[in-house]
This record gives sequence, C-alpha cells and structure tokens, in this order.
Amino acid sequence: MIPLSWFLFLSAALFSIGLFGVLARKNAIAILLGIELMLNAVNINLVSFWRYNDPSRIDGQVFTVIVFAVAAAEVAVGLALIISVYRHRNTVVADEIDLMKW
Amino acid sequence: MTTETLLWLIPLPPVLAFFLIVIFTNKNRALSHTIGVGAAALSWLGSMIVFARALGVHELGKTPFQSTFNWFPTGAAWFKVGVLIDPLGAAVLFFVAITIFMIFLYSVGYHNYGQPAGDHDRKGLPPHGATVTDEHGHAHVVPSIEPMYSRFFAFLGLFAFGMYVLVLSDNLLTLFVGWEIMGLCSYLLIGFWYGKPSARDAAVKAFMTTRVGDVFMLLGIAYLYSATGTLSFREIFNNAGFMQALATTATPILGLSAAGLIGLLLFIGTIGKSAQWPLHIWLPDAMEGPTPVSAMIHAATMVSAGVYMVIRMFPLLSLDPRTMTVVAFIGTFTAIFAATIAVAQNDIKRVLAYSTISQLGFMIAALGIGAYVAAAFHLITHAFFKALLFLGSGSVIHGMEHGVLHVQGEHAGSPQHAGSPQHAGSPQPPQQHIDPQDMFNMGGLRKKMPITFWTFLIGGFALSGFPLVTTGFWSKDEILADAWGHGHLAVFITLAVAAFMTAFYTMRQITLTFLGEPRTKEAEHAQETPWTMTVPLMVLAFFAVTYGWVGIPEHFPGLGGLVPNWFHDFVGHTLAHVPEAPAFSWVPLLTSLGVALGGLFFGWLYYRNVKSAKEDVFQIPVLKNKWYFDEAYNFLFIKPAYWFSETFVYKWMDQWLIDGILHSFGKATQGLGAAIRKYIDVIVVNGFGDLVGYGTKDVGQGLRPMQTGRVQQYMLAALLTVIVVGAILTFFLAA
Amino acid sequence: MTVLQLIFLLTAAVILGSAAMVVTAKNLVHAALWLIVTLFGAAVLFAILNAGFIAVIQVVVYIGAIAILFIFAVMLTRREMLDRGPQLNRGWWLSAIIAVIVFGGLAWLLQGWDGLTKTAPALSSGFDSLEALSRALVSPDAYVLPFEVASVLLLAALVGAVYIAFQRKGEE
Amino acid sequence: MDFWSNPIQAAGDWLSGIFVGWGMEADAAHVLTAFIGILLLITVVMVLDIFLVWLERKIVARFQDRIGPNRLGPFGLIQPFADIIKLIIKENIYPVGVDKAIFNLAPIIMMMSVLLLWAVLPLTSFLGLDLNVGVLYLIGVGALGTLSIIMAGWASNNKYALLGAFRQVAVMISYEIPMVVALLIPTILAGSMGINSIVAAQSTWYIVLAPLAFVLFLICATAELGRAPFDLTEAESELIAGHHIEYSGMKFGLFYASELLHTFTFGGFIAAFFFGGWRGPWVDQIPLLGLLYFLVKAVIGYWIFGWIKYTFPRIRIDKMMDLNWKFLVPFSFALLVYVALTNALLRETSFYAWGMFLSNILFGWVTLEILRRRARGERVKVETAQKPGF
Amino acid sequence: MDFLNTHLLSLILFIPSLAALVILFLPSEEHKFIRWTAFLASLIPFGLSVYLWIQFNPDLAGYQFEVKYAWYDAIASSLHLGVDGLSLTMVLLTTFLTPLALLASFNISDRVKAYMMLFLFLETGMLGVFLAIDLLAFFIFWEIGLVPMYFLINQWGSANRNYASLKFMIYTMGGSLGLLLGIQLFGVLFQTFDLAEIVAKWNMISPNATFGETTITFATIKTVAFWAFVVAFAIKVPIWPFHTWLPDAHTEAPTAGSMILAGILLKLGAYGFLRLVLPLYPEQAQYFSGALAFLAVAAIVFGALASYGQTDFKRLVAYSSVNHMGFVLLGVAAAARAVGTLDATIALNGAVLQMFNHGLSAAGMFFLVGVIYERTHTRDLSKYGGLFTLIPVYGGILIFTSMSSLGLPGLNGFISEFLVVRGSWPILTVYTAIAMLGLFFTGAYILKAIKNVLHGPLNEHWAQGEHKLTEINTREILVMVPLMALILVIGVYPAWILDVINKAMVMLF
Repeated sequence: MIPLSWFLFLSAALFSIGLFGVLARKNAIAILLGIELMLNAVNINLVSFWRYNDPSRIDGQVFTVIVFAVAAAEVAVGLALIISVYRHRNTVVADEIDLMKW
Repeated sequence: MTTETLLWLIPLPPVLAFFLIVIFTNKNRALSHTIGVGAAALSWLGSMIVFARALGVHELGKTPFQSTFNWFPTGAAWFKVGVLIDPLGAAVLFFVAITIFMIFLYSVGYHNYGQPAGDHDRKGLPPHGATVTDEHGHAHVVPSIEPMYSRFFAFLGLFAFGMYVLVLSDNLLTLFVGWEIMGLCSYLLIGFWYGKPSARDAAVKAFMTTRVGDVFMLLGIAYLYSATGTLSFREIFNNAGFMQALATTATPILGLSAAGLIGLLLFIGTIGKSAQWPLHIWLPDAMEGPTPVSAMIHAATMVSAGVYMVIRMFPLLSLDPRTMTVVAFIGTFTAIFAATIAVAQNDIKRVLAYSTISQLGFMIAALGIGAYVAAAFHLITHAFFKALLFLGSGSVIHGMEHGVLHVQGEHAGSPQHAGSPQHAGSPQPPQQHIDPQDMFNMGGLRKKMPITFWTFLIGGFALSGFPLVTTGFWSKDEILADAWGHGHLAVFITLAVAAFMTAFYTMRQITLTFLGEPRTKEAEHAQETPWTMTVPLMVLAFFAVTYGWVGIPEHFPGLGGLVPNWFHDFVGHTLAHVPEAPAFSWVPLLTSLGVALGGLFFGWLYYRNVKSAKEDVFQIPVLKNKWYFDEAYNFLFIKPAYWFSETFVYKWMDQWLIDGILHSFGKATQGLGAAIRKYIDVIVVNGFGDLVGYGTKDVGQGLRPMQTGRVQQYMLAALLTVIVVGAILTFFLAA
Repeated sequence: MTVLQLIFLLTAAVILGSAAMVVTAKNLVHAALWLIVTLFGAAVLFAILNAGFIAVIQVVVYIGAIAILFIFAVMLTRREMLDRGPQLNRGWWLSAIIAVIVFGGLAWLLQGWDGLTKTAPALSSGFDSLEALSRALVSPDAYVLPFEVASVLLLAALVGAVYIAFQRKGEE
Repeated sequence: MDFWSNPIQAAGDWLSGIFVGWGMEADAAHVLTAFIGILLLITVVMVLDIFLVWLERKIVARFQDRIGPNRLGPFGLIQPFADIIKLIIKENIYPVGVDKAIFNLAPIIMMMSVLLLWAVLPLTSFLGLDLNVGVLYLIGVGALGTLSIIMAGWASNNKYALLGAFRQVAVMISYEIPMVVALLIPTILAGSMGINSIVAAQSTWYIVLAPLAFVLFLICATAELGRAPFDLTEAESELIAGHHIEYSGMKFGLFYASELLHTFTFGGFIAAFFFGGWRGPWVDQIPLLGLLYFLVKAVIGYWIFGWIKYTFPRIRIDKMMDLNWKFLVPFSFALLVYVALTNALLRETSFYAWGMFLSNILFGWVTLEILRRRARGERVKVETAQKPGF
Repeated sequence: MDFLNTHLLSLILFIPSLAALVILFLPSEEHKFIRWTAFLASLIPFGLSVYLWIQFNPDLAGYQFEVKYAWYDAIASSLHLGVDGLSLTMVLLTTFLTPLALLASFNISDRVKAYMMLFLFLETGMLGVFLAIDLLAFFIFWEIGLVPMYFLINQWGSANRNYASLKFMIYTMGGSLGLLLGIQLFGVLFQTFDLAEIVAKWNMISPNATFGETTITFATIKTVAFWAFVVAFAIKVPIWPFHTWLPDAHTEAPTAGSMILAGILLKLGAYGFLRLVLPLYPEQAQYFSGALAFLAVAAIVFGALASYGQTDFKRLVAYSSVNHMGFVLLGVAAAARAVGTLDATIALNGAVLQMFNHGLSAAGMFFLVGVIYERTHTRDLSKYGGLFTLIPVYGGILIFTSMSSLGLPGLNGFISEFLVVRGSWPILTVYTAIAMLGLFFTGAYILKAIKNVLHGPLNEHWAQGEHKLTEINTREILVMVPLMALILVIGVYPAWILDVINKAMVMLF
C-alpha cells in the first residue's frame, strides 16, 4: 500500500519545480505553465488528503473541482491578456512588460 | 309592462340616442336624425301611455306611480333614488313630451336637412348657404345644411334625457342631476355655433349665471337632506313631523325658519334657472343659439324646470310667509320689469325672450301668493304657446334667411362672385346681409308664409291672453283671480299692467312682422318653410287653443261648468290638502279682458304705420339697454372677479407673498452655506485635507521605486511573505 | 513493492521528469506538450487514489482545454515561438536555489508531521465518491454557494477573455 | 459459472488462474491478463478497421452511383489489404523543419485516442468497462484527438497544416460543449454516467424519449469527427489536406484508419446512447446475441455518418462557428433543462414514452418556428437594404 | 392560488420594482420593447388589485391580507402590509392609473429605459405608502415616492423644470421632517412602529402625564406632533398656503408625470390625514378642526380663483387640483369635529370618493393638456381658439373630462362633492357656505379653459400648414377611454365603490 508521504513529497517536488518555472522563466506564457504545475501539486495534495483522511467527507474533491474552475479561468484570462499585450507591445517577455512600474 | 318600469325606461331613449350619435353615427346625418327623432318619439309614446294610465288612477295624489332603488350608502342607511308620477308630474310630463318631440321634428327642417353642403360653411358657424346651378345654368344661393347636423341631435337627446329625469325624479337630488345636465346642454346648445364669439360668451354667461343659483340650490339640498335625512318629496311633505320641525327650527339668517331658509336657497336656484330678476340677464343672450334651442330650452322646458321645482317644493316654501313674500316680490317685479324691456326690442327672438322672462315672473308671482294650481296651469299653457311662438319666429327667420340668400344669389349671379375662390375659407359670405331677425326688416309676411302667420297669431293671442279662445287667457285670468281673491292688491295691479304690456308688445311684434307691406327686398322673397317645421307649429297651435279649456273655473259666467275644472282637481290633488279655487269675482275678469284687448288694440293701432326703428317712440335707451344690467354686473362682479383672481390671489398672494417667503428661505440658506464654506470649510477642513493629501503623496513618491513592474519579483515578494508568515505561525502562534 | 507502488513510482518519475522539462524546455510548444504529460501523470495519480471523476476531469479540462489553449497562445505569439535563445532569466540560479529551499522547507515540515505514514482507509463498499461529490456540490448545506460562485467566475472569465483578446476594428 | 453467460470473464479468470499457477502474484496476474485482453481487443478492432475502409468505399460508391472496389476478391474484399501493404512499404519522409518527435507522436496519439474509446464501448452486457464517468471519459479522450491533431499540424511546419489544425481544434473545443449537453440528456434519463448502465436503462430506446438530443449529438459528433459537412480541417479546396498534409506512408495510414475507426466508434456510441446498444430480443437468454445487435446498430450509425458526409456540401468555417455558438449551445442548454423537467414530470405517468416524444417534437417545432421567424427578419432586412431608397 | 392569496400585497407592491429591474437589463435602444414591457408589467399589479378588490371582504373590521416581514428588528420595525377599505380604494386607483400613465408616455423617446424604470419604482413607492401599516415603512415609502418624481420632473420636464423640481423636492422634504420626528417619538415611546398598537397605546396616555424626566405634558407634545403631521400632509395634499409648489411641479412635469402627481401623489397627503392624523390625534383634530376647515376653504376658494386667473392651460388645471383637494380636507375637518356622527361618516365618504374621483379627472385633464401641448408646443390659452373645429374628438373628450372635474351631476365629481357638502354643512355651516364660492369659480375656470381652447373663432395658425393640428390618436384615446368609463360609471352608479368606502369609514371612525 502506498503511504501518504509519497504523494505529499511528490506534490512538494512538483510545487517547487513549478515555482522555479514561475520565477526563472522569461516568457510570460511559460510562467503561466509554471503556475499550472503548482496548481496541480495542490490538487494532488487535496485529493490524497481526501483519500487518506475520511473518504466519506468529500471536501477534498470539491476543492479540487473548484481549483479546476479557477485554473481554467485564470488561464483563459491570463492568456488573453498575454495575447493582447503581445499585440500591442509585440513581446511576451515578462521583464519587458513592466508598464506598471513607477 | 308596469307603469313603474315604463317610468324607468322613458328617459333612456334620448340618452342612448346621444351616445349612439356621438360615438357611432355622427358621420351619417340621416341615421343620426332618425335615431334622435325616433328616440324622442319613443319617449313621447311612453309618456303618453303613462299620462293615460295616470288619468285612470283615482286619487293619484295619494297613490302615485313610484319606485325607488338604493343609489349609494350613507353610514348605515342607503340613499334611495326613484321615479315618481303624481298629478303634477303627469301634467308636466304631458307637455314636456309633446314639446320635446315637436322640437326634434322641427329641428330637422330648421337645419335644412336635404340641402346641399355650404360653399364655405365651417363647423362652429351657422350655414351661409350653398350655390347651386339649376338646369338653365345660372347660380342660385340656397340654404345649406348645418355642418354639425348630427351633433345637434345628440345634444338635443342629452337635453331631453335631462328634462325627463327632472320631471320623473322623486327626489331633489336626481332632480338636481337632470337640472344640471340641462344646464350643460343649454351651455352646449347656446354655444352650438361656438365659432361666433357672441354665442360663445352667451353660453358661458348662461352657464355661470345659472350656476350662481345652482350652488345655493346645492346648499339648500344639503341643508334639507341633513335636516330631514331624506330628499324624497313625498317622504318629506307627507311627514308632518318633518314639516313641523322645519317650520319651527329657527336659523340665524334674517330670522328665517329652517324651511324658509331652505326654500329661499332652493328658490335662488330657480331664479337662476328660470331667469328671474336679478339673474335674468343670460336668457336674452341665450337667443344666440339655434331657434329650436331657444324654443326648447328657453321657453318650453328648462326655464319652466325652475318653476316646476318651486311648484314641487311649494309645501316647503309655504311654511314660511317671509319666503313667500320674497318669491311673490321677485316674480311680480320680474314680470313687469321684463315686459318693459320687451317693448323696446327689435330682434324678434329677443322680444319673445323677455316675454318669456316676464311670463315666468307671472308664475313665480302666482306661487308667491299661494296660487299653486294657477302657477302650474300657466306653466303648462305658457310652455305650449311660447314654444309655438318661438318655433314660429324661427320659421319666420328661416323664411327671411331664404329671402336673404335669394338676394345674395342675384348678386352672386354676376361673375366676380359665384363662390369664387378668393372667398373660400373666409367665414363671412361675400356681401353684408341684413339681419333676418330684425322685425323692422320684415313686414307683410302673412302672404308669404300663411301657416306661420296664422299659428304665430294664435300663439301671440294666447300669450297676450285673448279672451275665451286661448289658453293664455284662462291661465293668466286664474292668476289674476287668485291675486285678487287672496287680496294681494299690489301684485294684482302690477301683473295687470304687465299683462297689458304683454299684449301690447305681442301685437307690436305681429304687426311689424306679418302685417302691412314688405319693408325690404329680402322680406319680399321670404318663403314658407317645409312641413317638418310647419307641422309642429300646427300641433302646438292646437294645444295653444284647446288646452286652456281643461282649466275653466266652475263659476265662470256662461262657460263655467260646461266642462268641469279638471285641471284644478287633478293637479290640486298633488298637495296633501287640495287648495280650493278662489271665489269668482268680476274685477279680475274684466281686468284681464281689458288689458288683453286694450294691449292688442293699441299695439296694432300704433305699429300699423311705423316704418322703421327710428319712428318707434318706444326705443327708449334705458329700455333698449335692458336697464343697463349687463353693464352693471360687468362693472360690479365680473371685472372685480378677474382682478381679484388674477392680480390679488395669483400674483400678489401666491407668487409674491408665499413664494416670496419661500425664496427668502432659499436665499438665507444659500447665504449661510456660502459663509460656512468660506470661513470654515476652506480654511479648516480643506487645510487639514490638503495636509493629509500632500503628506501621502510625498510618502508615495518615496516608495515608488519599489514598484519595478516585474511580475516575477512581485511573486518572489509574495512567496517570501507567505514563508515568513507561515514561519511565524508555526513557531510562535502554534506553540 | 506491490504493483500499485510500482505504477506510482513510474508515474511519479514521469511527472517530475516532464515537469522539469516544462520549466526548462527551450521550445515553448515542447514545454506545453510536456505539461500535458505531467497533467496526464497527475490524472493517473488521481485514478490511483480512486478519484475517477477528478481524473477524467483532469484530462478534459487540463488536457482538452488548458493545454490546448497554451499551445494556441504560444503559436499566436509566434515570434517567441521561433526564437531559440535562452528561455531563462539571468538570475535563474537564484530561482533554483529558492525552489530548492522551498522544497527543503516543505520536506522538513512534512517530516515533523506525524500523520505522514498513515495509509488509506478502505473504501466502504457501495460508496460512490462521484455521487457524494455531486450531492455535496449542489446541496444547500454543503458547497452549492462556492459551486455557483465558481460557475459565475468561469462565465466572467469567458466574457473577460473574449473582451480582452478581441481584435477591435482599426487595430493594426 | 456458466461460460456463455460471460465468456470474457470466464476466459480471464482461467488465464489469470494459469499465471497464478506459475507462481505469480494475484494482482500482477490480474494486470497481465488485462493487458492480454486489451491487446486482443485492439487486434480485433484494427482488423475491423481494415474492413471499414472497404465499407466506406462501398458506401461512397453507392452514394455516387458507382460500384466501388470489386476487383480483388469477392466484392473487392481484399482491396484494403492491398492498400495496407502499399502504405507500409512506402518510404517514410520527413519534410524540412519538422519536429520529429512530435511529428511521429501525432498519428499514434490519434489512433490511441480512438482505441481508448473502445474501453467504455458496451459491446455486450458484459463486455466494455462500465466506468461511472463513462460519458466524461468519452469527452476526455476526444480531447486527446484534438491534441494529436494540433501536434500534427504544428510539427509538420506547414502553414496549411497549422491552419487545418487550428480550425479542427477550434471546432472540436467549441462543439464539445453541446456534445456534452447532448450526452447529459441520456445521462439524466438513465440516472448514470456509466455507458453500459445507460444501455441497460433503455427499456425504451432514447431515440424515442429524446429525439432532439439524438439530432444534437449527431451534429456535434460529425463536427467532432471532422467529417463533411464539417471537414474543414482537411478542406481540400482550401488547405489541400489539413493537418496530415505532410504525412505519407503508414503515418498517413494511421490518420486515415483512425478517422474511419473514430466514425465507427461514434456510430457505436450513437447505438449505445440512443438505440439501446446491445439490447434486443432474447439477449437475456443468450447474452452474446447482444454483440451482434450492437455491431448491426453500430454499422447503421456508421452508415448514417457516411450518408451525411456524402450528402451535404461543406460549410464555411465562420458559419460553422456561428451555428455552434449562436444556435447549438443555447439550444442545447434549453433542451437540457426542458428534457429534465419533462422527464421529472412524466417519469411516473403511464404515457411516459409518448409524452417525452411529443414534448420533444413540440420543442423542436417551436425552435424551428423561432428560427424561421428570425430568418425571415434577416431576409427582410437584407431585401430592404438592397432596395433602392425612394 | 394559495400563494397568491397569502402574498397578494407583497406581489402588488414589488412587481413594479421587479419589472424595473428587468428593464434595467434590456437593451436601451429597444424603445418599443421597453415601453411594452413596462406597460404590461404595470398591468399585472392592476389585475392583482382587481382580484384583491374582489377577494376583499368589506364587512370585516381592521386590516386584511396582512403580511409581516421581519425587517428592522433592532428598532422593532417590520415590513407590515395590510389593506382596509380606505387603502384598498387608493391601491386600486394607483394600479389603475399607472398603466395609463405609462401608456400615455409612449411618446417619450429620450432615455426611455430610465424613464420607465423611474416610473415603476414610483409606483412601488406610492403603493407602499398605501399598503404599509408600519409607520417607519410608511415614512420610507413616503420618501421613496419623492425621488423618482423629482427625476421625472427634472429630466423630462419642460422649460422651467429645475426650479420646479427643486421646489417640489425641498418643499415636500421639509414637510416630512416633522413627520419623521413624530414617528421617531412613537418609536421611542412604544418600541414599536406598528400602527394599530401605536394608536391604542398613544390614546391611552393621559394628556397631563409628563414626558420622561421633563416637565412637558403630553397635551403639548401631542399638539406639536399633531401640527408636525398636519404640515407634512398638508404640503403633500397640498393645502393653502403650502400649495405653491404644486402649480410649478405640475406645469413643468412631463404629461404622465403630472398625471401621477395629481392622480396619486396628492392623495398620499389626504391619505395621511385619514390614516394617521384622525386616528392618532382625535382631540387635537377636533380642537383644531376649525383651523383645518379654514385652510380647506381657503384652498377651495383661492385655488379656484387662482385657477381662474391663469393664462397657462396646464397651470389652470394644476390649480384646480388645489381646489378639488380642498374639498377632501373640508370633509376631513368636518369629520374631525364631529367624529362618529352620521354627518361625519358622510363627509368622510365624500372625502375619500373625492380623492378617487380627483385621481381620475385630474389625470385625464393633465393628459389632455399634454396631448394638445405635444401638438401645439404652447400652453398659453390665448394661443388656442376654436380648435373644436379641427379636433372634434379631442374636444368631446376634453369637455367630458372637464365636466367631471367641474362636478357635473351624472359624473363622478358631483357625487363626492355633494357628499362632502352634505356632510360638512351641519358641522361647519359657514365654511361650507363659503366653499360654495369656490364651487362657483370651479365652473368659471373650467368654462374659461373650454372657451379659450375649443370655442371662439378658429385660430387660423393651427388650421393648415406645418402647424396643422392633428386629431387625438388611438393610443391617446385608449388612455382616456378607461378613465372616462370609470368617471361615468361612478357618476351613475357609485354604490359599488362607496359601499366599500362607507363600511371602512364606519369601522374606522
């Protein structure tokens, strides 16, 4: 039988990788990719906690579903933003998109 | 169908006709007048049936036809309204039905049904004639049909409805309803040719003058209602308790008893409606309306409605002698006063109008001296012959207009006219035409229009009380007899003089109009009117002669007792205790003979050879100008009312005073606000606000460089925060 | 070492490997495809955890929609797609250190937690997690409100995305 | 247990029994057996696929008033094998600048996406996994197909291919929505997402209870399959062959085969969802009969797709999108609510079937009326616009 | 059906607002659609209130169809609705007039959406005042009614609208301050705002008890509060000398606005008198009835005179409202003096019926003024003349309606005026007698209007050319027909409505 720890470590690792992607990548789209990874790590955690605590209490899955929704929304809007930024500024490199600085 | 049901149905046809015509058929003339006349005929038929049945009932006064229903609730009880036919009602219903029907019929002809539409007639103005070219190809101007033909019948219908309601109602309130509806119709009909400013003003004048009376009457009704708790005639009059209470309770106003005050208030209504002095001024102007209207409203029905109401309320009035005195005085004075004016009028209809006023005065006076039956009798007879006279005059005018148009036509024959376009749209016909109503433009019409002449003659004689053969004689004689019999000498004499004048100006009228030679070209071309107009004349003439015979006093020498004094018993039984006819005396008889014949004779004698208004010595300015009453009222009431309402109430009180106060409030507040702003807001509050604002701004300036705008650095910051917070939580708080 | 554990280890390896590729791949399209692999692995994990519904949803939503969207986005921003230059910031090693620290921190935290080695309770027979989930999602005394909010959020995202990405007339 | 009632199960048990006999762990043996079973199934399906090629060509021939393959073997039955051989022995070409890995992966994933579908396809009452999220699984796997296409399109490094891929992906993603809704209707009626239980619930075929859902599903499926009239991904006149323009040899063969197989699979799903799958007379006595019924129905479904394909002209892409977003999506939502309501209302009544059917007809009629009115309005607008202003 | 019966009042009250919200989400250029939505939506409350009228049992004392929603427990105020014969009549009037007003404003083409929404909110506000039997709710609805009307005047009014709307707003607001204070007083004293309870407890208090620790006796307090209420309602009615906002507001408001303003908003004040002042302050009302009567008569006479003095058609009609509402107050004053007597009951019947009638006739008059104003763009009476020739149908309708407002027997106005006069004559004889002067001038100004608009020589300016006057159109006729029908029906057979009113009055006072 698989102990809970495996899942948790896996997700932790996945999370860190995602974090690295978020922090290290130039390309805004790639940053979003990293975020997706992190979200998945969270999902894995949620589901495994659900499974390992009390399967009759379904909250874990519910949260997962809602995370899905949020992820979908976030990707849709994020990508839309990136595309329109690309249209206007002709770049998707995060550091070049610093309109909001002082 | 029971009589009660019939009673409910009688008023309906005209009002239905009104709605039908107004809503549906007003485009179709033939249909409209068919509906109108048909409705009148139906009501007439019903009334006749009711009348016949009423005759059949023994002691109708005790057991009248009556039925009621709940109209609206007042507290616990219901206010009942209903229909009632007692002897008085029956008698009145009889003549009302006939006259109304006749006038409907008459209107068809009067408004030139069947004639072509006018060249440049326009709604709201009398028709000006139409140019037609006969087969020989030269133009005639012929009378043109009234543009608002259908509307006229609609109004007549509504009016008839009002009259029937008034006659049939068993209580004061519905009577008032009918009363006011008639007032409205009179307004609408006088102003029928609303395009003419004179007609418009006459209409307003009529409505407002009568309204003066009406508001008082309304008060009277309210008073009576609150005093007795009912308005039904029979419930009040047949309840001795009520009468007793009314007679005894005193009121603060000039010591009148309640009955007296109520009676007075109601009587003021009558003064307005029946055009008694001092509210008589509207009736002559009302002649602006089409002649059938004058005949119907201002001779036969509406004005007599006033008298009818007083007769109705006679038991109440008679409770207080003071009121009776007032009534008698008003009546008598009006009779003589109007007669004097009538002598000086040249307009054929105005003469009749004033004579109407004075005749109504006769009735009122009769009531004032307690001659109940006489008043009712004269009311009815007068209705017949005055309607006859008006219709006759209408027929004359119509004939004259025909002449006028004919003369026009000859002018129009010349090429520059003949309905040439430059006149299209202008309401006035091309050339000035003489007034077809001025008696001095007439003369010699007896050959031109024989039927009109003879019927008019009958009417005139009846009016002036030509002995034995005419109704006027019997009724007027009875009034005089009553006055003499009950010893009201002043009234007697005055009325006698008035009667003399009546005869005089009647004969003057007849002479100027029909006798002698035509004084104008128009008069020569006058023409007899169509059957729709002459038949009513003849019918009414018949009644103008015969109706008097139902009221011949028993003790009259010779004739007395040949026919029983039916009218007296019949109508007399309306009252609880039947008033007995005055004892016979020669004085009033001889007087009335004398004044009638004398008046007629002198009138003929003098006016035989008067050729124009200038030669007429009776054209005294003060009489001609109706004793300057219009001017006086205008100066005393109307102008002040205007000034008061426009200047005082609106401009000074509302706009200047009240609004002024408001605006001053507004100004004060504004000033205060400005001050506060200037000395507190700007200095203290804003100062502090700016301080904070600038402070924040500077701090912000300092912090700006932290905003690199790099997403990832932000994320890093976020992450670090999370870690730090998480660490704190785990190490310090969790522990 | 049961078969299940074997499968888990394989999946985990795939997941981590592909995740690493996602964050390092030079070619963004490859990165996106690697992401898909990762997600697929996650789906497998869910299946292992008896959360079939979640697994399928993972496939539908992430692979069917999100990943595809990513690929789209990459292709629409073509110039980036073509450049083969370094895809990492100059300070990437710093990021790497941070990531490692975070992983270390998490691992250390997990170490300190006692419930770590617990094993999954047996699913009661006839228990349908799908049914339970659906009931929980729509029952008023559970998660109907968050559920509705999420749906509204999605709607808003849809509209917002359309609006933002919409190419108005006259632009370029 | 009786063999004929569930031969597969029996065979599986027997096989795993043997493995265990060889001293293998129980669950390992179980997994191994499963793998073997899957392999068997795939083989069968691939062979079936070959005959589908022949069938397809026959059908199109009939539609186009030809005879179709008739030389090799009886009715040209051997023809497809010949084609296969030819495809296999072809040289495999990589155009310049292709992304090799993805380029090779695409057709495989394509095939895979189709084959995965067979996992839940209820061939008989006992064959086919009754996943409790079967319907969703269907969609999810569809997503894989999308993925493969875009991979192919992008990897080919060819504008036409990329365009085709874009189109196909756009179409698939947007038509998934009404398709899900259309599938939700049988789910509601059956009260389960397991496809096999849906079939089991169809005492009356759902084509009767929800004809509109069937029509909706048919349209969406056609789009999902990318077949005419929705075959814009490979609209010859516009982009030669769409995403598989650069493919040749067996790679192309895989695309081709997977398309046909996909179509057949959907025919099977139509049969399962709306025509009572394996249900039929005497199935209860002889379960294997269900397989026959199912295949027949599936072939009919397949033939329907063919019929549509060779009957309708191709639609323009924007029209197609309009059709989906402006009509199918709202329509499907309305229909879902409506059917759910009517179902809840009529469920217990005696005239359930008729009620549902008639209510559906009514709904459809109303929809048509609304459409007609709108169309008329449009036409009037256009005509007035064209009319010379006077 | 059961739901309907239990929630009838809430439905009637809130459906307009809901409709307004729906309209909020309609595309604002779809004018036609919005208009029809608003119109049909406003028909629903009408249908419901007709149903309410049928279901209502006039023989029961107290309120019916009560619904009570917890609303503001902290200060023990609840959204407590209920109808008795009095409010029922007003509700019917409101729901009857609003659709007509909406239909009348179909010609509005500027910011239709906002207009219609405001209108529907306005309806809720007015209905709320009539339905609420919780004083706080009453006050809140009272104020709600103001705001939409302010914007209606301010945005869609004619030339001088800013002045008028501001005057209207500030005036009425200022008046209702006292009202608010009074209501708060109740809240403080009794910890409830429920009307019935308050009336009971309030009349318990002995006049020479003192308020709290102060030495102020309740006699004083009551007197002050009484006047606070009176002023608030008097401004709304409006009663001389608080009436000057009315001519401006009415004149500047858009046609439908003045219809509602005259038709319903004025009734709020009178309703306040009947619902609050009389029950709450019997002694004070009795003591000051003379003063009230004086104000009433002043309103009647000066209203009529001022109206007679106008040259502006709409202003003339506006002042006629002052005149007519004066009769309502006269009835109230009479009732206040002799509470419980038969005369008082009759006077109250008259007053309430007068409220209803004035609602019909004034609305009709304002609409007709609007019709002609829309065509000629002038309200100056001297600019018209002889129009009867051009627009006979309009003329007929105008004459009919103005006759109703003149109080012609056979039409509704007469019944109520007669009842008021009848009721107040024995109680306030002299005042009634003076009021007759006003009745006389009522005739005067009505005839003046007709004379100048319809009669007289035709003003050729309107006869042809681009100014050619067009006949009243079908929609406008459709607005008038229900009004005229009801006018006639009440005039001929008032029992159906008077019965309800009468029973209510008997049971209330």
